[in-house]
Amino acid sequence: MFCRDAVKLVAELNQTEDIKPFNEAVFRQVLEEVQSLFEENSKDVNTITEDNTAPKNTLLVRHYAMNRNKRCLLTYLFHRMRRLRQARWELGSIIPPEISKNLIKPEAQWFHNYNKSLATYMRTIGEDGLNILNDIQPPKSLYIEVRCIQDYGRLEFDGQSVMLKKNTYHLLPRSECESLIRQGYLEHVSS
Amino acid sequence: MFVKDLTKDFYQVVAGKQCLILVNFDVDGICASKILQSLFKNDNVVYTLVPVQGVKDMKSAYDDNAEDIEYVVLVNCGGNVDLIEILQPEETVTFFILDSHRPYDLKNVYNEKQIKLLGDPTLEEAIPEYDVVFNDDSSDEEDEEEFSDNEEESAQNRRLRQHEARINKKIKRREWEEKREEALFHYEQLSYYAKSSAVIAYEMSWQMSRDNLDMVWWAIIGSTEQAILNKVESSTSVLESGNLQSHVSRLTHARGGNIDKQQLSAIKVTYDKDLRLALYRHWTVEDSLKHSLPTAVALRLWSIKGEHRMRELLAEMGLPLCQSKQKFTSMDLTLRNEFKDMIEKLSDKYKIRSIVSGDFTMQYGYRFKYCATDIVYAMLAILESTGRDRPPQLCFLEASDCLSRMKKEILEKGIEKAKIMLGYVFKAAQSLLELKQVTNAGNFLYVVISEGMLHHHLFAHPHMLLMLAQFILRAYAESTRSRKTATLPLVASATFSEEEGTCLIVGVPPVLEEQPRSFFGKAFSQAAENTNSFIDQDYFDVTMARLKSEDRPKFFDALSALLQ
Amino acid sequence: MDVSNDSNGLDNSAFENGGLNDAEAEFESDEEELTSDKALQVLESAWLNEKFAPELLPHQQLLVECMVQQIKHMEENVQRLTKGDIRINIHTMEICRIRFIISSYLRKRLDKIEEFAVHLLKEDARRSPDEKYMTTAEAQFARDYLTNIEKLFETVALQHMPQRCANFDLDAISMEPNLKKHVFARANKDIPTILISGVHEMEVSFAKGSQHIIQYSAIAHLVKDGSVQLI
Amino acid sequence: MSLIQPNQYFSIKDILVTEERVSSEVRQPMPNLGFLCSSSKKEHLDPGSKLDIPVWLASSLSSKHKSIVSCELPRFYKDSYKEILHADACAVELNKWNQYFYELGLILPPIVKDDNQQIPELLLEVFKSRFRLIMDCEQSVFGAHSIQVQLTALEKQLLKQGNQGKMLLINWLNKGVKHIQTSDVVDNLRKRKRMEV
Repeated sequence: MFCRDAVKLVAELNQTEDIKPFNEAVFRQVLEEVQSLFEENSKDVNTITEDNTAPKNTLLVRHYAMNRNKRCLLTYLFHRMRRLRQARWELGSIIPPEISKNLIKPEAQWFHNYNKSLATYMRTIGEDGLNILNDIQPPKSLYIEVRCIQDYGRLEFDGQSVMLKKNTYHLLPRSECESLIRQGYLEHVSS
Repeated sequence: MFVKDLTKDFYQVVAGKQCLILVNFDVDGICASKILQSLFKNDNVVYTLVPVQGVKDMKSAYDDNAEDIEYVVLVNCGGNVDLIEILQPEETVTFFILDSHRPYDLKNVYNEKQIKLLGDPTLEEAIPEYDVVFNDDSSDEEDEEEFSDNEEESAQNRRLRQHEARINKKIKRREWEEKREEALFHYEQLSYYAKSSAVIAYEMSWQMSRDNLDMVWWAIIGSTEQAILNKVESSTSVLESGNLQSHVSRLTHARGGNIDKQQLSAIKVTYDKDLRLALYRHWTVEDSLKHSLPTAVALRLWSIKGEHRMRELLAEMGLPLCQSKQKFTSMDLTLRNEFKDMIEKLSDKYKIRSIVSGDFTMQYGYRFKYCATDIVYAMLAILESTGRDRPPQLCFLEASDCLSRMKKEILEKGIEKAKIMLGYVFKAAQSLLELKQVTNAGNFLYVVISEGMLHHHLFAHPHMLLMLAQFILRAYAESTRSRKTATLPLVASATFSEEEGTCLIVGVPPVLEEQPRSFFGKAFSQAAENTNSFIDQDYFDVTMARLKSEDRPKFFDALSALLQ
Repeated sequence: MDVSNDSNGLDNSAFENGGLNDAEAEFESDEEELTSDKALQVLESAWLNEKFAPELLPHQQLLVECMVQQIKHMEENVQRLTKGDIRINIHTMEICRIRFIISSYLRKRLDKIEEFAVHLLKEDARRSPDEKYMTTAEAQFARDYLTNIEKLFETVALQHMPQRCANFDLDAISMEPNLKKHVFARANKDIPTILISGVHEMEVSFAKGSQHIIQYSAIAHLVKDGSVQLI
Repeated sequence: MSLIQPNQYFSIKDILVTEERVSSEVRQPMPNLGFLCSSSKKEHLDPGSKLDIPVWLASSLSSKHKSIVSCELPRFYKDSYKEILHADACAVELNKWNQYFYELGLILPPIVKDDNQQIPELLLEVFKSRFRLIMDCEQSVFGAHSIQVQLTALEKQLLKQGNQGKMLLINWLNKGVKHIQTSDVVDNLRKRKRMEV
């Protein structure tokens, strides 16, 4: 049956929320399938005569298959792009290597462009711009208790500084740790 | 120097600044730091908390985090070592020490600038006077110069006088040194524990009118740990619980109003007579009887006969066997309600001593009900549940989570771990007693947990080994029934690290000794010195130490000679 | 309530405050409190509306600018306070809160702009400059977003396909907000007639302060003119 | 959550649902496509041949005005199966019939030849009775695992959302404090790393 490979790509999206390595092999196979469908159609289109309209049906089937393939490919790209966009919002402008190693060049390029347009937009807010991706949670207290779950190093703030080493416990200004918590260096502890 | 007014000279100094808190790996320390953390959080005092296991740990934690820090708070650590010598801090750094280990290092006591010992010096036991220990008279030579200025005296006369003075000085000096030695020996000979740090921290919060039921509960747990591990005299514990009880009732009434209505959702802390049976509300009656010191020792449950005695006791109580093997919570309600009285009534007949004592219980909502000893056991078990992916610091933080009412799951897990822990202690004691592994060295007993024993590695944890040692000592004294054994202390030892060939030793005072003061700290270092063996007294509790396993036999010999 | 007028007024007041020297600002802080309180209220209601409306609502650029200005002003005030002053915490907390609301509001808008980019650009193209729903920056962001996607699709997939197959128009797959979604709403004033379209056409009325669950399309215009608050 | 979104072009779920197969009979000849029918070795697809085709193709080839093929309802919407559902919908391991039972039921009627089967009514009835089951199990975390094996994709998602809602409620009851959390992205990365190790 047509489009078996194409659906594999979509099924892959359905399996996890992660950005997995770009499935180039399957992606290329699908493109090849589209090409051969197209070529066969160009060949068969000449066999249509007034008496024999049957090839039209075949052409139609192949046409639908091509569209279906295209839809799967673009859906694959679209969702990877949306996931990458989510990572940008949650983790900041530098993507961790675990993600970036799974991207192909045009995707990395897309990320770069997206970053740029986001930055351009944020600069227009107020006089000096506002990073709207900073305050994700409504503030409850200015200081929060955090547990360091991954070595980070020295964190500087307000002329003070603190060493964030794995398995230490801190009370820190909320604004300083929010992004570190989202990046998985710190864990917010409620007592 | 001592700081008596904690509010003014400690808290208000630190408030608004950034500080580093170093906490020893013990339950009382965790409770004390929890109280401080809670205060700091309300005042937005930015802090970093690092748990430390020993002197080396403290040093490296300090080095890692000291940058930009002016104030360091040490909880249950640092008081009995020469802090300045060890940490080599900048002169701008101030150390606040909240430590229940005694005796304090005298260098800390008399350091006026950087070291602040939190506590009332009048409550401390005879600390040698400054002059007795330190000799400021470093200007010996200069004195002589003065004499030489006197031109009018003849040279001979002068020499004579100088000579005389020098001799006098030497004599004085020798006298002073002797006195110093004696004073120091007297002061440093015994190590012991003072008032729980958690209670001191709590009392500070009370003075600031910042205390609440959670905090007093933490203080209760800190002080309960001291009682469970025999860190302080039982009479002291009783007095302390009276003190805490008055705080509890004050706070409960301060909330005032309709107490009945609040009961459903609010926290409630109550004090009542309770059985000294470990975790019995969360366990089966049989297991709890077996694993609790008073019953296990009195009934000698490690032997088959003991097992029979327990059956007998249960039968006499009218508690069917099947019920005693069930979780306490699923036992029949009537049996459950009568359980306490039944045990109490029969305790005399079975010579179970001091089975009933006071204990605090915390209730929060319908489902959260634990007594202080439950929580102490759970915290101890978590504290020592290290493993490949469970570094000690993580265990520390989890143990500290047991104090939070919001983390019931962790506490529950801790209680399960505690059951297993007590089970191992019991089994180890049982097999050591059965195999007659307890050796009488004449003036002390010792027992070595061999590497062949099941789960021997668990006893590489200080608290585990301590509990085992206490269990064995009681059991041994009970089973030999000689007055003599009750007056002997015990040293237990287990492999600490097979690769490094080191072992852990811990000394516990005799059963008959009412005051849990131990000469082992000094004795250990002396014995090691006498035998030229390597000893690592890294723990803040000096009755625990690490040795080279190969030195152990000669170390014990030396110890025996020393205690003659 | 005419929202745009309102925010214009606020902008002026903020401007005045900005012009005051420090001492005067301290002195007249009572007056400032009043106006900024009002502005915060308007911002909060805009934020909630944006949060719950399925479609993008007309922008509130002036209001946002005014509040960003306000934050800056407050931050400067806090800087002047001595360390340990209890007011620092209260003010910093308030700054955080306002910043959170602004950020959350703008984030929600960007979310919708990305989702409905094609649709929104088309709609705004029909509107006069004063009536556009997106700000200039937002419209630019929407266009960039689409260009970037097209570029990605083109380089990775479309250019490798046969000519006739490679046509791709984002317009054809453009998403439109689901206006039939049900929302929670509270009436800010009495509203005599609201028409609910559908299989069974219905008319309902809202009393001031009453709360309802209703299809968004029926009250969309009321949300935009401020008669109804989404909650 | 809605079953039908206004524009489904990029919908993962829609693509997967339309990949499900239906049995069909060829009505008009399709030259050169004989390979689609695995049982015959012919070059062309002739009228009368039977084959399973994906829904996406079926919906294009068998609409009201085009009838290049005619499709049949999957058996699990037919009478004998309906009876089982009427008897006790909750006891059925619906996901074994088809994990997109509801979604398919909604798109198939215009495609299949006998659309007088009242599938929408059936779906509604089944869903109503099974919904209660899901609600019950949302409230007890313990039951969740045992029941999950028999839920369809849609039901699983409902259950998941229900559980999340419940957790949110619990968290809120515990303490009104909002917790900052590790981003899901990081969380997933970490999980994967652990698996790789």
